[in-house]
Amino acid sequence: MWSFSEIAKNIDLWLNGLVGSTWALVLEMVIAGVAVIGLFAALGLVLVIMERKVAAWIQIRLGPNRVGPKGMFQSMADTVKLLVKEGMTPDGADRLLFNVAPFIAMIVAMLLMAPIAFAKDFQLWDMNIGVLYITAVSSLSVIGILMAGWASNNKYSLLGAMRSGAQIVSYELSGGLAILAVVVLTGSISLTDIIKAQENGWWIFKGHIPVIVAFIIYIIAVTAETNRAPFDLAEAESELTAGFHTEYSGMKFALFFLAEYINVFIVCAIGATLFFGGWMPLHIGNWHAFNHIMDYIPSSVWFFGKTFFLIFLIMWFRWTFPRLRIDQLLNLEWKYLLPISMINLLLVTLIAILGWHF
Amino acid sequence: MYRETEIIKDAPQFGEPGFGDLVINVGPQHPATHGVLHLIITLNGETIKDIKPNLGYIHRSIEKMCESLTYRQFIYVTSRMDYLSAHINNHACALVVEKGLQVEVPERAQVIRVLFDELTRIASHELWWGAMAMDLGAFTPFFHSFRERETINVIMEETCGARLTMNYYVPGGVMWDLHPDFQKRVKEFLALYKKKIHEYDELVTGNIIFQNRMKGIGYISAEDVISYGCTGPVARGSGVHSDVRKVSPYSIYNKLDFDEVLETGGDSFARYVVRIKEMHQSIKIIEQLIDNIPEGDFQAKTKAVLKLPKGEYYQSVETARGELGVYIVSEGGTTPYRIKFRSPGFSNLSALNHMIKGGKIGDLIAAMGTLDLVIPDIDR
Amino acid sequence: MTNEELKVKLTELLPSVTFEEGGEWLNVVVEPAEWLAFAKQLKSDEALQFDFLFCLTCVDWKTHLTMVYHLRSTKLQHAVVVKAKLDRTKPEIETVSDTWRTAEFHEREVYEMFGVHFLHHPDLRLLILPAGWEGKNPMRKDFEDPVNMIKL
Amino acid sequence: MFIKDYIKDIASALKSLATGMKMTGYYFTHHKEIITEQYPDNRDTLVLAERFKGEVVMPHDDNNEHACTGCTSCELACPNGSIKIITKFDVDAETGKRKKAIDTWIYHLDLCTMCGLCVEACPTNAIKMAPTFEHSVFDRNKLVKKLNEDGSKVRAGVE
Amino acid sequence: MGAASLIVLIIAAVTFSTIAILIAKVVTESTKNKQKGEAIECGIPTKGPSWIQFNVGYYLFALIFLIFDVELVFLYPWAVAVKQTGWMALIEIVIFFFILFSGFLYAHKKGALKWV
Repeated sequence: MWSFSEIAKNIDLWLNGLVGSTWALVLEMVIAGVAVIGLFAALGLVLVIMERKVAAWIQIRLGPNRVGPKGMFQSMADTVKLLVKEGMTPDGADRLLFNVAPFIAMIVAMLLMAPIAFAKDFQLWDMNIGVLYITAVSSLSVIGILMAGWASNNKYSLLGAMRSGAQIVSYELSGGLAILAVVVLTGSISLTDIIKAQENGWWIFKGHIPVIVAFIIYIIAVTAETNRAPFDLAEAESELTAGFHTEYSGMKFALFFLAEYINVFIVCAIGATLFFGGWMPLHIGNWHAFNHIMDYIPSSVWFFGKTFFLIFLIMWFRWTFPRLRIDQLLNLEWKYLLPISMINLLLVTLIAILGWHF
Repeated sequence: MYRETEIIKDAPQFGEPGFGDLVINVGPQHPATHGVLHLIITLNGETIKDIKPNLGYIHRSIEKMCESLTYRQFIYVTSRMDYLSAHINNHACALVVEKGLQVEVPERAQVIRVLFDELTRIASHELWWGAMAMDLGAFTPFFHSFRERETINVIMEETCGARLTMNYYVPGGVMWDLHPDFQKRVKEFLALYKKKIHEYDELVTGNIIFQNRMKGIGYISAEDVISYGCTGPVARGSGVHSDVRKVSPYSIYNKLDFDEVLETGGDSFARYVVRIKEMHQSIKIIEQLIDNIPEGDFQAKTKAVLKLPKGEYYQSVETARGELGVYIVSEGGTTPYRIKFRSPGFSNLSALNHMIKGGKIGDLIAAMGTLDLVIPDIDR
Repeated sequence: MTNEELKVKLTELLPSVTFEEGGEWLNVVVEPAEWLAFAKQLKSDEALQFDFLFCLTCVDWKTHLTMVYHLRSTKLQHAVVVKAKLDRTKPEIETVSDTWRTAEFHEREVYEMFGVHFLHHPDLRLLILPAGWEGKNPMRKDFEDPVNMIKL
Repeated sequence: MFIKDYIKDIASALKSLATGMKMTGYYFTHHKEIITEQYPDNRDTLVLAERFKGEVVMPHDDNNEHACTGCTSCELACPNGSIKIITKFDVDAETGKRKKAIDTWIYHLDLCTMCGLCVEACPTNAIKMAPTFEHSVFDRNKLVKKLNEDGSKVRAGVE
Repeated sequence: MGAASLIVLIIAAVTFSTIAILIAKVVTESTKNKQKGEAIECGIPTKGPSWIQFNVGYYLFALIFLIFDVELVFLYPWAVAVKQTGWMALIEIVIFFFILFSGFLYAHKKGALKWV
């Protein structure tokens, strides 16, 4: 059967035969780097057009429909537009931080790609502390935003950066506790093990109500962590014009924009991995015939299908809800999500110890 | 060594007044001001300490312009003041000229005027609803409200020949008769509106985030409302009986069956509810009139050149934003000697500082949304 | 209260007022110096209760300026128009912005458009006109705009 | 009961959010509700209301004749001076009388506010409002138009 | 590919961003004037410094977060071992959460979670 891991293995064999093993490793690295950049760019293009179409259909309009069939190449045109726009640096800005900030945002988004299993046996680094790695690295993203906001020497940017600082660190907590629910059930913080554990059913189905609650908390927390509406206080278009990236233009703005979408993709991919079994096809207990049919759908299709479903969910939020106010946002986290996720974790522990999950 | 430390040295230090204050310009090019309003805001963290409005970016000195325009011409300049209730502005001017000339307006013309006034009111509130939701970060309601507003605009376009600055009223009546399709179109609109009205509650009013953003925000008491001269939904949201259609009825409003919407909350949510309910009342008025448009002339006979007798004339009407007063001082000539428009937005804006002081930036946006400011109306 | 009753009542309050004919409401003319005290009485008097200043403007009569205050009572639903004649070269009158808060903005508008100085106004700055317009008063009859679109 | 209220709050909040999402979800899946028009594409089928006030035109008939006598009542009625009529004196061939007649009817579309007062004021119905709206040009001078065509004259019988 | 992938990813991110910015620099024309360099504040020149000592409200949350996040890290090894440990794990975590929660309630009572 056609699969990513086969291709990877064949390339590995072919390269090893062609040049020595050292050079093969180097070439593989180059290939991996190019592939990741390609994925990055492709995801940016797809997610932007997806967002615009979802927004348009919800808002009873057609959306982009001029460039390419049904406007599908609109995001290409957007990219070209951003490419030919002049990138400006304000006079009062701290030039070093100002220019470094988009790089930080990109590096963080890129680093998060490492432990994600895109298909069966296909991931960059099958690390045994995958979940911990993700929580650790994703909290770095706030640094890029704070840097951008502070360095701009603009009051709107500063306020936006401060808000996102308070917001992202707060939601880190309940997001982490929601992830822990799955870790408790699995007994491992390796993403591979977590996916394996969902062979006979995804956690969202197997784990009773507490896991569903954990999933809801997770999706709220990551919406806030990626600065998406209704938690887009760092940007808050109608309040702070464009928040932390008010001063950015041209390609540097595009990098922030891209990093935001990649972050959305990654958190959704992790959500899909933890709660929906990643690349694992839909298996139901011991209905072997059904499970067998499901196996025919390639694992990468499963993975991307689930991820894009979650991305759609986040976009759906964005185009439905009004924005929260800063104190309400923090209230939601500290008075509702955090206590609930703590109690929820206890319930999950109870289920795990009693073995009530399927 | 660090530029930042040098700059921070100049700022007020801990313990000094103004420590941690940021002075921020909101506007004239800001998404939340819906036009060219300029607010100078002093912030401490997220808390607003002071708001100073700075106007005039779209001041066209309409009052001075009107001094050189005849009584037929000056009406159409006022369409550009509060462009969202252009018909109602024109109505005020037509009424004040008719008052001076003592012209009896035919009943058909009066009914047509009231019908268009109420349609305008709905269209204006429709746009306000969408724009206010957009201020709060929800983009979708804007497009949904424009669907209904578009239907009204088509009605306007068919009869008046324009969609925004209609210029349909003349002293003594209206410019032309109704379009033959008018009744059909209005009934279509009523049907559409009834079908879609529940969406307003589902999408915005009932939403928990929206309610939290609105309730208790921008509170203003009834006494302050009167003192600040606020009118319209802002006053009625605080429970002040101020609907000109009820207080001093003009045209045929005293023969119509409708309620003045009064809420006692005094906060943004109360103002929101007032406007939503006002749309229902306007629908009620339209339903009463649409099948009972009397036959007859649509315009009273007036002279080609109008001359108002020497004296002072004042007429106020209820626009979508509040009480619009037109004060004319006539010296007996063909043009007004002095004209003053008492615009509702100007007084409503003056209460903004009182409402928001101590609130947060998000509250400012929410409260400004419910004040429903139209900048040309404030600047004139 | 009807106009006649108001007339009696107002004369009681301030014997020096005169009345003017014209318009649907009672027109009262007061001396600028007596205006502030009179305004406070208009608002606080139980029988008058003019709590709503719904229009404040000025008229340039070429020989003098006239301040025009439209007052209404939201409780008793009667209205009165108060006028005060000002000297055209040095127009000065007491502010009423602490009696009716709405006057603060309206007085600033009159200040820049007509050049009337409101004494003890909390924040008498230009509101609408850009900086540099002090001294030129666009709404006065003798003001000529160098760029007049209408005259082509 | 603190806990009970707490849970009730959360439940009602989630319900209100779900109601909104249900509605937007409905529109996401029902593309028939889309109401936007694709403007330059639907130019051929676009119907404007016949009363639409787009610009002032002066209808000419087949003999290149119009109904304007050059009485300038439109010029006087215009609130912002967007009409300028230049008159000349025609000498009647038969009687030899000098008669005021129209020479050029200048229309400043760039100043016009489409109020329709000129059409109202015209005693001979020589001008009307046309339902056109695509007025944008690169040169502002192109908006100053001459409405009476070259060589046109007043229709017989119009006084 | 192992830990080397992290280096690859960082290099990929930096190359991608650099190339994008460089291409943009090459294809765009850049002009400079004084107004372009001003900070964007709705078209009005900004007044006063924007680098000031800022309201403490934002930082309070960061401090509380720090405490909680350290606890969260302690929870990871526990979560992995829950199934082997059994009931003891539950009892232990209840005690742990109790302490954490009383700290949280204390912060709440003190008003640290109230926006200032």
